[in-house]
Amino acid sequence: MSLRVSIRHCFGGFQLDLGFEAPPGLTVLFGRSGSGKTTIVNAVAGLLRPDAGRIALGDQVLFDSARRIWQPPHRRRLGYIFQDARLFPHLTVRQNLLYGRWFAPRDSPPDEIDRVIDMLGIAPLLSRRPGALSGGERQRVAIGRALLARPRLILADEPLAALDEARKSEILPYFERLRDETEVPILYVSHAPAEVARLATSVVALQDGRVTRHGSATDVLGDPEVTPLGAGAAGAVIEASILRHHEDGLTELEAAGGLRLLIPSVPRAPGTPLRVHIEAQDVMLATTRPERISALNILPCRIRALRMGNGPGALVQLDACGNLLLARVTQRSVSALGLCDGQEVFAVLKAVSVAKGAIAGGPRPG
Amino acid sequence: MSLRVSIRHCFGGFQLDLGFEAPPGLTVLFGRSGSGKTTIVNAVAGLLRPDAGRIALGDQVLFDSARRIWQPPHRRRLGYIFQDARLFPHLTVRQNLLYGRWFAPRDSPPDEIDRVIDMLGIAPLLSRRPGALSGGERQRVAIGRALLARPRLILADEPLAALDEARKSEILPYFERLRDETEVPILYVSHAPAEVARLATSVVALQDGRVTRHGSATDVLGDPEVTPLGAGAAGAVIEASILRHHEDGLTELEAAGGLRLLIPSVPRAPGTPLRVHIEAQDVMLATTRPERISALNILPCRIRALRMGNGPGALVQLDACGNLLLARVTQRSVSALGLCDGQEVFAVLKAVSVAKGAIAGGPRPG
Amino acid sequence: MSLLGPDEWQAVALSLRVALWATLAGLPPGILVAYALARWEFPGKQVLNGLVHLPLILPPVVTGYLLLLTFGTRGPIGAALKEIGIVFAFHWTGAALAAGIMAFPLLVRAIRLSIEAVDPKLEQAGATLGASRLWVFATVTLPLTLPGILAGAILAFAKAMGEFGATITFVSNIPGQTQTLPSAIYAFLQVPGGEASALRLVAVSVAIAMAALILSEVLSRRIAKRVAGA
Amino acid sequence: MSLLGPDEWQAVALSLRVALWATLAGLPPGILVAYALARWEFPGKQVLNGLVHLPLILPPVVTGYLLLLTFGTRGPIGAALKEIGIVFAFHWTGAALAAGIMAFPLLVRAIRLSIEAVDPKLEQAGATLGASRLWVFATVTLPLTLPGILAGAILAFAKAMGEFGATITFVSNIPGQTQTLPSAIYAFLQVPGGEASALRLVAVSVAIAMAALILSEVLSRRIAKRVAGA
Amino acid sequence: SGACAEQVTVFAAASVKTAMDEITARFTEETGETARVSFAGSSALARQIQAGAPADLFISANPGWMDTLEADGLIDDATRTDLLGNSLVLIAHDPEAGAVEITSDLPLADMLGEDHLAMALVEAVPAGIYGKAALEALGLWNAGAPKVAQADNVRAALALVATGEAPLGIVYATDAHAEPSVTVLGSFPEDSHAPITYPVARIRDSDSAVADAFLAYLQGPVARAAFERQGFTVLTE
Ligand SMILES: Nc1ncnc2c1ncn2[C@@H]1O[C@H](COP(=O)(O)OP(=O)(O)OP(=O)(O)O)[C@@H](O)[C@H]1O
Ligand SMILES: Nc1ncnc2c1ncn2[C@@H]1O[C@H](COP(=O)(O)OP(=O)(O)OP(=O)(O)O)[C@@H](O)[C@H]1O
Ligand SMILES: [Mg+2]
Ligand SMILES: [Mg+2]
Repeated sequence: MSLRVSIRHCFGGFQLDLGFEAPPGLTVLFGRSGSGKTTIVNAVAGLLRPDAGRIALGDQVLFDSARRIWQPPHRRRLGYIFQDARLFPHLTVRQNLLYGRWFAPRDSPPDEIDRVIDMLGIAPLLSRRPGALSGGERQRVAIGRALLARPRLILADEPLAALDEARKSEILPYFERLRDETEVPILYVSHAPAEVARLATSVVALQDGRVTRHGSATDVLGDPEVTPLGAGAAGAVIEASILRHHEDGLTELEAAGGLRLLIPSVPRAPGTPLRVHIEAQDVMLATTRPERISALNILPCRIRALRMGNGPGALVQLDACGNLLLARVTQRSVSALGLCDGQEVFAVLKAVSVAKGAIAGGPRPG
Repeated sequence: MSLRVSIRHCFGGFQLDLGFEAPPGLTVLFGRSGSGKTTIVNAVAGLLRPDAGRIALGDQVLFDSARRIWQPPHRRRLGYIFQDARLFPHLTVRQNLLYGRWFAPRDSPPDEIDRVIDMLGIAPLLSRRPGALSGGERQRVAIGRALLARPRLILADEPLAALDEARKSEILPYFERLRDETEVPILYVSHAPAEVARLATSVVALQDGRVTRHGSATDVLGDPEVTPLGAGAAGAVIEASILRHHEDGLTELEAAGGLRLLIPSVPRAPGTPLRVHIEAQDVMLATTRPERISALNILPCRIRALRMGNGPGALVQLDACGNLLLARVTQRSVSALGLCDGQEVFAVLKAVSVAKGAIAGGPRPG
Repeated sequence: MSLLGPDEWQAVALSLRVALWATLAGLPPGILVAYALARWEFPGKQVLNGLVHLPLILPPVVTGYLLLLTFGTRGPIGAALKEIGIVFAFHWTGAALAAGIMAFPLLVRAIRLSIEAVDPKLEQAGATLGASRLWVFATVTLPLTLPGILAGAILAFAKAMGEFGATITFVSNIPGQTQTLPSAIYAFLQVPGGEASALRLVAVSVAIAMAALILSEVLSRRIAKRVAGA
Repeated sequence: MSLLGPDEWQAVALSLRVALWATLAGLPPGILVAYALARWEFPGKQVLNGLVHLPLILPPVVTGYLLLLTFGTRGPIGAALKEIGIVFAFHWTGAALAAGIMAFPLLVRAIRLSIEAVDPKLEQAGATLGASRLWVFATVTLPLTLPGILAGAILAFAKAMGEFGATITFVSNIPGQTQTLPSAIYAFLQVPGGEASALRLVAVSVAIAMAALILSEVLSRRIAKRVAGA
Repeated sequence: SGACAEQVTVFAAASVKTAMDEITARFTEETGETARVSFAGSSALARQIQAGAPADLFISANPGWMDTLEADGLIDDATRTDLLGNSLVLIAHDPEAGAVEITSDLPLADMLGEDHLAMALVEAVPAGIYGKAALEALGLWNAGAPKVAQADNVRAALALVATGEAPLGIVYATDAHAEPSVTVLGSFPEDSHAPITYPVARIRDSDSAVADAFLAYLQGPVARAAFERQGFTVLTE
C-alpha cells in the first residue's frame, strides 16, 4: 500500500506546497528544523486540514479538497508517535499501551503485547502513570502505544530522538521488521543520518515546505549534491546480498558486478538481501594495492568524478564493478596521488566501518 | 567554580545514590534512559529536594540536608534547558528569551542577545508564541532563554536531541566557547557520543542511579572497559595543540611526545590547545608503512594490549609516542598480520576522520 | 438526637435529598452544556450561555415565579409533564428542580473551565488511536475534567443546600413535602424569638455542607495525585 | 427613554456600580484566597475553604444579618471602620460588600480551578530563571489564569447584579442610596399586579448581564487564541 | 384539587408562625387530624394558589392578595373572614427612651437626626404600606421619607432597630412585643391607617374533609388564646 500526499497549506509566514508518493516500506521525511515535517505528518494523521490538496492511502482517499473528502483521524487507523509523547496522564502505562486496542480489530497475535513491552524495556513501568516517567521512558511508551494500535499506517515523528544508543539499537530492528514483514507503510521523521541510512526505503528531503529531493534511499544518499545530512553523512548505499558466513565471524556479501564485501557477521540466511551504507569519510584510496594492512576490503575501482570542496577536502565518486561508492579525501592526497577522472584506484575500507549501524535488510523488491 | 553533588533520593522503586564533583568546564551526565540524569539535574536546579545529601557550587552551599540548608531555585541563578522545552505559552518568543534578564544583573554585553538569536536561527520567530513553533524551534528558543539569563551554572538536559545535524553543528561551538571562555560550569545530559566526545571536560557515567565511572573525558572515553556509548563509540582522546596552518587548508597538531596529526583547518591561533577524539573504528593498522594511500596520518606505534571481543572484532590499545590510541580491527586481520603485544605497527587514519565532529578546544588546564 | 424536632429532621432529610438530586441530575446536562460551550461553535451559543447564567442574574423570587408559571400544574410544561406522571409543583422534585436550576450556572462554569484546560493535543492523540469523538470524550476529556466536575458538583450541592428564594416561591414551604432547611430557617426568622431555632438549623445545614466540602477536597486531591503520578 | 422612571434609572445605575465594585474589589482577595487554596498547605486551610463557601450555603438573609452584626455601625468591625471614615451601613458600599461576599465563592472557585490547571512545570521554569515566588505568580501563574479570572469575574458580576436577600437585610432599601434593581423587582412582586413593572426591570437587568457576558466571552476567546499561538 | 382527606394544608403568612405552630399541635392532639402549614410571604402563597397549589386554607397578611384571589374566583367567598388584627408601633433601640404620643406634632425628624427610620417596604409590604399611610395621615411623611430605610419585611426592619443600626422603626405590635432589645415608644392611632387585618378563607378547590373543622378551630378559644399571646387582636367572635 502506498501513500500519496500532495498538499498546500499556509501558516502565517510559512508556506507548505509539496507532493510525494511514499512506496510501501518506510519513507523518511528529512529536513532541517522548521522545514515542515511535523506539518505533513499532522496532515496525514488528520490533525491538520490543509488548505488544499489530496492524501490517499492505497485506494482510500483520506483527504481531497476538490472532492470535499475528509476522513476524521479516528477512521484513519493510524499509529502516530508524536514528537512530544502525548501520553494520557490519567492512565497507567499499561492503559496507555492498550488504549488503541479498544478500537482496533481483535485479530492480533496474543504475544504481541509482551513482545513490544520487552523490546521497549518498559515492563517495570506498567503500573506507573506518565507523570512518574523519565523523558526516554515516556517516549518508549508512546512508541509502544502507537505500535499496539494495529495501525494501517505508522507515523513516527523523531521517535528515537530522546533515547540512548543502546536502546536505539534495540528498537531499530523492530522498525526494520515492521518495514520488511508487514504491509504497513511507515512515515518516519528523523534527523539522524545513521537511522535514515539504515531504515529508509525512500527518502523525501524537505526544505522550507518544499520537496528538494525524493527517491530511494540509495539514490538520495548516494548523490553528493544532496548532503542535507551535513557533510559528514555523505555516503553511498550498496544493495547486496549475503553470500556466505565465514568461520571467524565474518559475513561475505556480494553486490552487483560480483563485488565482494566482508563485514562482521549478520545473522541472516545466505541469499538475504542487505543494504550497506558506506560513509564517504570511511573510504581511503590507494593507487597501489596496500599490503600488510588491517583493512579487509580492498576494492578495485575507477574514478568517475572528482569534486573539490571549498575547504581542504574533495569528494571522489567511484565505480566499483558498477556500484557507486563515495570517498572523502584531502586535496593534498588528490595531488600527492595524482588522482584524476578515469583512473584505476583501490578503495580501502574496514569491515567494522561498513558494519557500523549502517547495515539493513534491503527493502523488498517492488 | 566546581560543582559538588552528593545525594540520595528514592522514588518508589528507583534509588538514586551518588556523588561526583564536576570540575570547571562542561560535565556530561551520561547513561541510559531512566538512569537518573534528569533527577540529578533537577536536584541541582532546586526543583527536587533530595532525601539527603549536599550540593555545593564553589563556596556556596545550595543544599545540605545535615545543616538544613536549602536555596530556592530562583536564588541559584541557573540556566536550565529542560528536556521538554517548557516555554511560557502566553509570552512571545522574544519575551521568553528575555524572561531571565528581568532578574539577572544588568551587566551583559549589549550584542549578546543578537548573537544568541543569530546562532540559534530564531530571528524570524521573535514575535510568535510557542504554540506556533515546530519542535526544534521550541527547543532552540529554550536554549536561548537559558543562555540569556546570564546564569552562574548551566544545566542542559539533552538540549540538542530535537535538532538536525546542521543546526547542531552551529550550536555546538557556542557551548564550546561557553566552556572555554567563561567560568560558568555546565552540566550537560547527552546520549550522543559525538557530542560527548566533543564537549566533555569530564564525564559522569550513570547506571540505575549510581555512578559507574567518573573522570576526565580522556580517561572515560579512552577506557575500552567503559563503552557505555555502545561499541561504536569507543575511542581515544588525544590532547594536542595547534602547531601551524598549511596553505592547502590543513592544520597540523602536535601532541605529547612530538606526535603530529594533520586535520582539516581549525580556525584558531597556533598554540591553542585542542582535543582530538579518534574513534577506534577509524584506525587501521599496518605492519609496514603504507605507500601511495590517501590517508595523511600514518603514526608509528607500539601495541600495548590486544583484547579479543566475543564477535569477530578485536580492540587494540596502541602507544603512539606516549599517547593512547585505540584501534578496532577484525580478528582475521590480527592473525593475518600476526599482531601481538609489544609489536611496532603503523596506525593509519584519515585527516577527515579525525576531524568529524570530534575536535574540540581542549579544556583549560586546571 | 433531641437537637431537632421531627419536623426539622424531616426538613434535613428533605434538604439532603433535594440537594443530592439537584446535583446529580444536574451533572449530565451540565457536562453536556459545558462541553458545548467550551468546544463547539454553533448558532445560538451566546443565547445558550446567557440562559445558563440567567438564574444567577435574576432575583431568586423571579426564577421561582417563572418556574411556577412554566412548571406549575397549570403551566404549559407542567401540565404536559403531569400527563406522563411527572409532577414538580408542590412536590420535593420541584424543590430539586428549583435548586438544580439555581445551581446550574455554577456547575456549568466549573466544568467548562476544566474542559477548556484539557490539552486538545491529548484528545488528538486519542483520535489518532481510533477513538471517535464520543470515545475521546469519555476516555480522555471526561477523566481529565474530573476535578472540575467535582468542584462544580460541590458548588452545586452547597448552593442547593442554601437555596431558598426560588424554592419557596415555586413549591412553597409545606412540611414533609417541600420544606427544606433554608425554608424552615426562613419561617423561623419571620417570627419573633425564632432566631435560636433558626440558628440550630443553620448549624445543621452548615455542618452538612462542610462535610461534603471536605469530602470533595479529599477526592480531588486523590485525583490530582494520581494524575501527577505519585 | 421612558421605559423606566427616574427612580428606576437610579436603581439601574446603582446596581451597575454595586456589581462592578463587588466584582473588582473581590478580585484581589479572591485571587489570593484561590491561590492559597490551590497551592499552599497550611493549618486551617479547610476552615478557610469552608468560610469561603459559607455565603453559598447560608440563606442570604442570614448572611445579611451576620453582616449587619459585624459591619453595622455598632458591629465590631463596622465601628472600627467608621473611625477611619469607612461606612457600610445604609450606604451603597454596604450593598457592594454584601454582593461581593455573596459572589465571593463563585469567584474563588473559578480562579482556583484555573490556577490548579496551570502546569507547575512552567512555574518551575520561571523559578530557575530567577523569578521569586511572587514574580513567578505575576508573570506566569496569573497570566495563565486569566481565563479563569475572567470567568470568575463574570460569574461574580452576574451574581452581584442578582443579589438581593443579603443586600436588603444588611443595607435595606433606600431609593437612590441602596435600592438596587433586584430589590426594586422584589418590591414590585410583593403587590398584586406588579408583575409587569417587575418584568421591565428584569429585562434591564438581564440585558446588562448579557452584555457583560458577551464581552467576557470575546475577551476570553482572544486570550485563548493568543496562548494557542495564532 | 386539595390534599388528601385526612389532613388540612394551610398557606399562612410567615408572621403568624409561632401561634399557628401551637394551634396545629393542639388541633392534632384534640382531633387526631393533622394540619400542615406552609409559611411564606403572602404574595408567594397567593401566586401559588393561583398556580393550583394544594392549599385548603389561606391566611394572608395582606388583604390585597386575598382580594386578588377572590377576584380570580379561587376562594370560597362565604368563608372569607378577617381573622386577626394588628397595630402599628413606633419602636426605638434606646432602652431608656420614654413613651411618646404619636400625633402630628411628633418631632420625628429631630428624633432621627442623621439616622434612619426602619420600616418594611413602603410600597410593597403591608407593614410598610400601613406605616406610610399613617405617617402621611399625621403629616409626618415628608419629614420622614428621606430617612426611611425599607427592609423587605417587618422582621428585617425590626432587626435594624434591634441591632441599633436604625434608632427608630415602625413595625407591628406583635413583632415589637417579642423583641427584648427594642422599646415601644407608642402606638399609631388606629384611624391613621386602614385597619390591619389578616383575612382567612377556604380555597375553592379544596376537598379536605378537615378544612372546615380547622377553619372553625382557628376561630375557637384555643386559637384565640394562642394568637393573643403573640399580641394579635382576634377579630372573630
Ligand atoms: N515522580 C516520579 N515517581 C517515581 N519514579 C520516578 C519519578 N520521576 C522519575 N522516576 C523514575 O526515576 C528514574 C530516573 O528518572 P530520570 O528522569 O532521572 O531519568 P533520565 O536518566 O533522565 O532518563 P531519560 O534519558 O529517559 O530522560 C526513572 O526510572 C523514572 O522512572
Ligand atoms: N500553528 C502555527 N502557526 C504558525 N506557524 C506554524 C504553526 N505551526 C508550525 N508553524 C511553522 O511551520 C513551520 C513548519 O513546522 P513543522 O512543525 O512542520 O516543522 P518540523 O519540520 O517538524 O520541524 P522540527 O524538526 O523542528 O520539529 C515552522 O517554521 C513553524 O514555525
Ligand atoms: Mg517537528
Ligand atoms: Mg531525562
